[in-house]
Amino acid sequence: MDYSITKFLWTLLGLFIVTNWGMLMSSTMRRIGARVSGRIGIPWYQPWVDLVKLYSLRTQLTHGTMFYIGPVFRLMGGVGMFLFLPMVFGNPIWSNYSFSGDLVLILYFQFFGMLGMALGAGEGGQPYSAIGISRGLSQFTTIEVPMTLAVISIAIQYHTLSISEIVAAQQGGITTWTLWTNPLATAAAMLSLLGAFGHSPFNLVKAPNEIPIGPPTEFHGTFLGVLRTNSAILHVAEAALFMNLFFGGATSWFELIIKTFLIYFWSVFVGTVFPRFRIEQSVRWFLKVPTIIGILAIIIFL
Amino acid sequence: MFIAIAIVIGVASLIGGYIAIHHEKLSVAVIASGLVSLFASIIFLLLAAPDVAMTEASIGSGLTTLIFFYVLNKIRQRND
Amino acid sequence: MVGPIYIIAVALGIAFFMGLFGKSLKNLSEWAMLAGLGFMTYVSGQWLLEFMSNNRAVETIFTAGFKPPYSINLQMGSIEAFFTFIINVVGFLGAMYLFKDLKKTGPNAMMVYLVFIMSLNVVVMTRDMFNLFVFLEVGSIATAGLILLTKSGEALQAGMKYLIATGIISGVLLIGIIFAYYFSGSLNIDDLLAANMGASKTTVIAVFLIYVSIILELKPFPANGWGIDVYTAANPGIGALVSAATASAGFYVLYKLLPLGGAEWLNYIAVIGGITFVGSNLMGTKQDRPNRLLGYSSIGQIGLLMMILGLSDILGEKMMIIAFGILISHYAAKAGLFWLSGLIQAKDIKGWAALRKSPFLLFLFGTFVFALIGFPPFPSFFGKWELITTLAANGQWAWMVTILAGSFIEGIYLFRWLGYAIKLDHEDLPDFKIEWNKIFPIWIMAIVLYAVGVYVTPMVEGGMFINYLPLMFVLFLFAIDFLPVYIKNTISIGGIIWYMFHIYPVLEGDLLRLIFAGIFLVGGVLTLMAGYSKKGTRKGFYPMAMMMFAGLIGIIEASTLIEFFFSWELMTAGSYFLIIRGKRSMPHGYSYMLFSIGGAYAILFGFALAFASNFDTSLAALGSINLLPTLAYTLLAVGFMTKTASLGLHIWLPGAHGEAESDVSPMVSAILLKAGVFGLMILFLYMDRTSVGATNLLYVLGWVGALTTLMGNMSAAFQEDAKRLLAYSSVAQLGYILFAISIMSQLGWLAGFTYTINHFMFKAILFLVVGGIVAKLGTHYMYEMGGMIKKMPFSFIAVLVSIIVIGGIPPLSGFAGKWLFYNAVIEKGWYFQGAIIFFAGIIAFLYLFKLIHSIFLGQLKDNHRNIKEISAWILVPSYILIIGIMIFSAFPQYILQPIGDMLAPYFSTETLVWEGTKATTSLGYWDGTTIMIVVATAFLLLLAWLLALSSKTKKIEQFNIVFAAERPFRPETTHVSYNIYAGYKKALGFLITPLVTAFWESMSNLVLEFANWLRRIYGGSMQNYAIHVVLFIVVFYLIALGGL
Amino acid sequence: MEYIIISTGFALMLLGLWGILSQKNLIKIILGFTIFNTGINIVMVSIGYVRGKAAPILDVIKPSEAASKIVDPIPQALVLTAIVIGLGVTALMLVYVLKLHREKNSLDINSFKDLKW
Amino acid sequence: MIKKILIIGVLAVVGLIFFDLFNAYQGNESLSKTANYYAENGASQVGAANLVTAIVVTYRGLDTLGEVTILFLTAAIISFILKFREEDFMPNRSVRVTSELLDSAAQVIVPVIFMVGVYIFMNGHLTPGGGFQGGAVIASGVLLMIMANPNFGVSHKVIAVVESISGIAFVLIGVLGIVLAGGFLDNTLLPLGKLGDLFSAGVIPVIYTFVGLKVGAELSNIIGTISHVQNEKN
Repeated sequence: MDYSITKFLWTLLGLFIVTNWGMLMSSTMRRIGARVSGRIGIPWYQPWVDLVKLYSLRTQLTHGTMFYIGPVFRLMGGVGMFLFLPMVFGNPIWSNYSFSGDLVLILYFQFFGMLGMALGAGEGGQPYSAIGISRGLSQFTTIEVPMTLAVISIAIQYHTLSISEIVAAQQGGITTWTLWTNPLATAAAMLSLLGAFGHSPFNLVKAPNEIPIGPPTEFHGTFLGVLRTNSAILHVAEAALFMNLFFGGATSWFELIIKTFLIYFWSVFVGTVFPRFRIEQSVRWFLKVPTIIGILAIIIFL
Repeated sequence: MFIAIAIVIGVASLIGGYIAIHHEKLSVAVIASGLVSLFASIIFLLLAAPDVAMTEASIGSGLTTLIFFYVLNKIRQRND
Repeated sequence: MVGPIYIIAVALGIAFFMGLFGKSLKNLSEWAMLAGLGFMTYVSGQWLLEFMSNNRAVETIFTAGFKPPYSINLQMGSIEAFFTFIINVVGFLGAMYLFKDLKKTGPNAMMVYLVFIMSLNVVVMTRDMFNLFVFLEVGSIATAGLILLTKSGEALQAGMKYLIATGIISGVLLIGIIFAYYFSGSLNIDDLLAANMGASKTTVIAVFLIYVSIILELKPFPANGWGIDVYTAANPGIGALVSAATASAGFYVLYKLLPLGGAEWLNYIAVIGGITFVGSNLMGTKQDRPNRLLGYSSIGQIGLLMMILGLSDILGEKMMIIAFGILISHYAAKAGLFWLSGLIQAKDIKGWAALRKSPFLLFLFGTFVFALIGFPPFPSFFGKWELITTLAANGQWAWMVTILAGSFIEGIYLFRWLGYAIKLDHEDLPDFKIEWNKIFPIWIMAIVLYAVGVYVTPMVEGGMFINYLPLMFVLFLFAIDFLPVYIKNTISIGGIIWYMFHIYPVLEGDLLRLIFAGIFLVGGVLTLMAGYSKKGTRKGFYPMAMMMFAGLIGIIEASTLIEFFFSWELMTAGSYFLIIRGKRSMPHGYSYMLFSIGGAYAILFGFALAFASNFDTSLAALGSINLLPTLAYTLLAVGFMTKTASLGLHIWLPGAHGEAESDVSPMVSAILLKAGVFGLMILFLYMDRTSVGATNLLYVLGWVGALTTLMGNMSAAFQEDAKRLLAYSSVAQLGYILFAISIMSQLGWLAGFTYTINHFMFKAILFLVVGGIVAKLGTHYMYEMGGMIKKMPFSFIAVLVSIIVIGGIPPLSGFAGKWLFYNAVIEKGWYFQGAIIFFAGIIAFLYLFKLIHSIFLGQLKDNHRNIKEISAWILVPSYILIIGIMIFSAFPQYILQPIGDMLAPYFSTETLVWEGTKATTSLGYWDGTTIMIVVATAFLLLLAWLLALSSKTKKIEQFNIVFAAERPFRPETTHVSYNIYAGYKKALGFLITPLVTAFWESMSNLVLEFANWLRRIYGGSMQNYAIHVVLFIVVFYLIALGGL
Repeated sequence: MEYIIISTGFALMLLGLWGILSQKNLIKIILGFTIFNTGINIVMVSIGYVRGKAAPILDVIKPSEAASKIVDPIPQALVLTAIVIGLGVTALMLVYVLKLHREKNSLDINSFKDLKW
Repeated sequence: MIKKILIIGVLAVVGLIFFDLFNAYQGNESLSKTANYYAENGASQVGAANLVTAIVVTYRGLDTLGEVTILFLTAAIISFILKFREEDFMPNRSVRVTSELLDSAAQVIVPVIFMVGVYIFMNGHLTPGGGFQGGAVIASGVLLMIMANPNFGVSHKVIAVVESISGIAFVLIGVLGIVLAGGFLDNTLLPLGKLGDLFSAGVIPVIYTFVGLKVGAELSNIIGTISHVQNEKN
């Protein structure tokens, strides 16, 4: 347990890397998406431009305290996930503060940000915020079912809930990855990941086309900046979590960047192929195929 | 001898009882029931129970029947 | 000593003398009657005292100067003294009660009354068979006369039915007596009993005739239509006499003649009694005329007593205390209820809502109802306890089930009735006059119930340990009920705090009990603090609340089975009254009570099995059940689960908690439910968990817990009523706890404890705050609220903290529960149940968001613009609890480590290891303190970052939102709350189809319809009733003697 | 002889019961009761009968040999009481019928079914 | 019809019960234990020639007290049921005219009947008969008076006084038995006298006299009440 300043500074550095990689990743993905549909897309540096613009806006409108604090919660969700996740295996510097909790902590820390977002948007008084959140929560409950099953499955497999130990168990070549040793759990988790990233077909929550307003529009200026920062961090952190659990983790930043990119790409890829689901459809869908796969992933260990 | 009397009175009392229960006219029925008591008091005499016989005759067949008639009378008055 | 014969002499003397009173002295006659009854009471009372204080021999009274069997003799022993005393007491009080009615009818009625009571005395005392017959006839004729104190056509018809039926019965009795004389050559009862007539095939017929007629006098089901009509139509004062005095005398006659036929007849008597008990109570369920209802209940109780007599060879020497307990409760309660009925004169039990005008009468009514059902501290409680345990000791399962089923059915209608009286909205409450001569007897009966209850307590095995101290406090609060709230509140809080100090040394070292004591007592203080926000006197609240706490703490302190059950019932009673105080909580309080009684009987059954296994009265007996252990464990678990509201037994909870008063909800939710948890924990710790039965039971309970959680959370998500939402949330939380402790490992139990402690804190906060808001806004519906964050920021923070805990979001203590859960589930291998639990845990976010969003966020309604923050008296306890949550979150080791150590001996492996602040299991690790520090630091840094970037924010108007085209103009249309999870409901709503409700509804309909069908036998025709009587004789004959 | 008489008693009881259970007229039912009671009385007295013995009155019989000369006096004493009780009950029933008739102007037993269930 | 068959069926079984009883009945060859005792000691202990009377009044005196009480109760109940009011005695109430013959016959016969009644209960301990029979005879005398003259008001007061005093006397004698002799209703309060004499058998004649008066009064009361009750219009 290391509470030193050095540790803190190294962690800050890691956070900086992750944030920037996250922004780069999102612009890259948008470019790829645009190319697929025959457009040129945004320049790769667009996220930085946006961020600078947002942070430097002069007027910020607020609906109240919770509206103000909501984005902080949201960002804390992303940052916290990063903090409790060991990023690069074998290097205590990049294991952040993961000594304070295991996989369960990460799973439940996701809610921290969600809650803040929901509350902040709620105070805005915007009806669509509430609708969006209700849909998001609805969908999220069932996304977690295959995820939970997968986590239980790998916990049985490795008999640990510690992420570092899970990664350690996967060292020794590509064949020792969970992907190959426990393909069912991986499949269930990867399907659930689609929902977690909220790309099509599970993007009704954000619904960028039909409902042009909602939580992201109600927030603006620095608030939106904070949210953008968070989404950059969160995407990398989530991808890193999956990487650690199923794809052997990373022994260097480079490996991390490659693997997170591919994991993130998987969701974008699916999103460009499938049309959007209504909320009850997606709820049912997650309880069908991914859940059954998840159950099978446990049954093989019984 | 006593047996013959017993049979006769026994049958008579049963007939009386049947009439008391089944005769349409209430006054006839009440009298028949009084007769049953009277036969019963004869039976009590046969059984060497003069005390009971007296009581049955005076109370069972006498007073009871009279009270019946009084009540019947009241009911009839009301029906008029 | 005044000889018992003077009872007869004086009663008849006065009765004959009354004829001499001319017009001028007419007013004297009522006083003469009272004096006569008083004298009779005095004589029998003096004998009773004599027998109680001195161990003297039975007194025999010879008449005519000859010894029996040549002349009639009477007997005055301790039992006779008791019976004549209670008969004379009710006679005296009844005369007081009927004073005006009797006076109006004239001296003739008083003569009849006096002779009636006298005849019952003789029936009890006489030892001569024919004399018994004569005085039974005197009693019947007097009853037929007294029925007509009420001058109505109904009373006439009832009296005629009574005459016809008793005419046939007494004929049969007479034939039986003469043949008994023929066979034995004597009319003396002792000679008859010694003649052993049951043994011979020829002589047994006389025994049969005597039994059947005495049993028929006791109005066995179904040959009792004539008796019920008497109860219905007669003046309630007479009903009280018939029910209390005649029935007691009849019961004693049966007792007296019990050895007449020998042991095999006992079975028949028991069966008839059992059928009567169940059948009569069953029909009561469809009844809504108060007197008739009381009639059914009376007959049922006598059936129970008859059954006890029939079981006397099984019950052995316990029979006395059992019969005594049940008889005296029936006696006092039924007399009191009939008298109350006479005061109110309602034709329908709904009319008893009028009682509300007089809280003291309501108190009396409640006393009687609870005494009838067998709640503590009434004698019937001890009677039933002894009855069930003794039966269990002899393996009489069928009888136990019969008794409990009958008692439960009795509860169905009695509590419906009580509920009507307390809560029913009835437009025209009948007016009634309260006359002192009518109130006084009722009071006496209530006092008798309490006094006798306390008196018999030490007679019951293990009963001497029962602690009446808290009950004294309850009584004291009753006495000062007229004082304003703040005084009583302070006294109550003071009482609890004093008790804390009192009990701490006792419990020190027993962490399990200490934790629950902490929850009950600290919780009690905190929830009571909210009471300062109430105004007025709040009649009845404090005694009931304290009764509940007395029960709760009694459960903790209990070291014997009976103490535990005593306190359990006390708690049930107290909480029932608390729950039913809510505005619309009548049906919910009712169903709470029914489930509680059912559960209590399951517990009683289980305890009886535990006791009977080793004849051990201590709680440790649960550990060595060898009689039907699996059944015992299951019943006990089901019993406790009625309080924890597990799936299938939960349907009472949402309404009961949702409709309760704002500070009652936290009491019953945060605190009371833990009693069930405590019970389950005690059970699980004691029981032999290696047995197959226990393992299977735990497995099933694990599933039940998981499904309860799923159902509870999902139902909560679809609620529009804020308090019901919280109530369903409680159901779910208790499901977690059940699941956790069913795992039966150290980790599982730690999770259970974590949930227990957390649920106590956050549910108290939520119910306090939300309850306060609901009360303030005057609506339960969340879609009518909104935007409260600006008006009630402190409430918002309290709710926010609570929902973070419920959600299990790090860093607050809710996460500890989730983490322990994951470890426990995987360690145990209950993966699928675990998956359901985690799924349910996420569904919790749906209702948590709905709760906080709909109340605090969104659009403020126009009619709420002037609302202020809720009372500080609600916020202060909430914030104290928040401090508790924070401490528990930051330093979980200080609480969880000792618990883990305490649990270690119970479980083979110690799986949770603490190193400083870090907990490690074989699977994972968790460091609550570090997480708290990391999160707090990061959060503050980020907040600072945002503050630095946007120092000059502008606060804007409520409606100034980015909206597609136009500005919304009404908050109602803009506040999204109603049916917010429509899509989710479409997808998964089928999971919460109220199957359980439908099941219980159809069950209750079935019972009611059956009762309705069954009671058609009481078609009203007096001739049919006569046929029933003869049919009863015939069927009994065919079964008992006809070889059928 | 006593066998015949006791049978008569039982037969009267049955007849009386038949009347009670089957007749619709209240007066008839009460008549049934008197017959039922008469039957009971006959049975009771027969129980005390000792074949060939005299009434239990010691006017000609000497007290010393009474035991072998008289019939059993006890059932007779009981029947005395029973008869009087019977009168009381019958009178009371009749008055009830009188009142009932005033209530509904009918003697039919089936017109008094106000109380049920 | 079904009901009739049911009743017949039920009664058939009742008949079966009676058949059992009949089978159990074997007649008697000798007295029962208790009866034997009475036969042997009745005369000496009680002094009544009529053993039935001895039993009714002494050995089973409490039954008799109960029995008297039953009649008393019946009378009391009937009078309060039938609302025995003063108006009922108004002389101009009756419309029926009775025959002169009956009226004058009654005047002759009634005293005779009363005498017979008194004789019966006074000699209860010697001959068959006693208080109940005598009382019934007296009541029939009263009945005759009422029949002869429907306007004849049975003096309620007189009846009540007779009834009360005789009842109280009965009870008092019983209590005196406790105080002066062996128990409630003890016969030996008065000397037993010689068997067969009018003034013998202890208090039996006294008690029977009171019983006779009381029963007579009670029965008269019942009859009087029933005969005088008005058809209330309510």
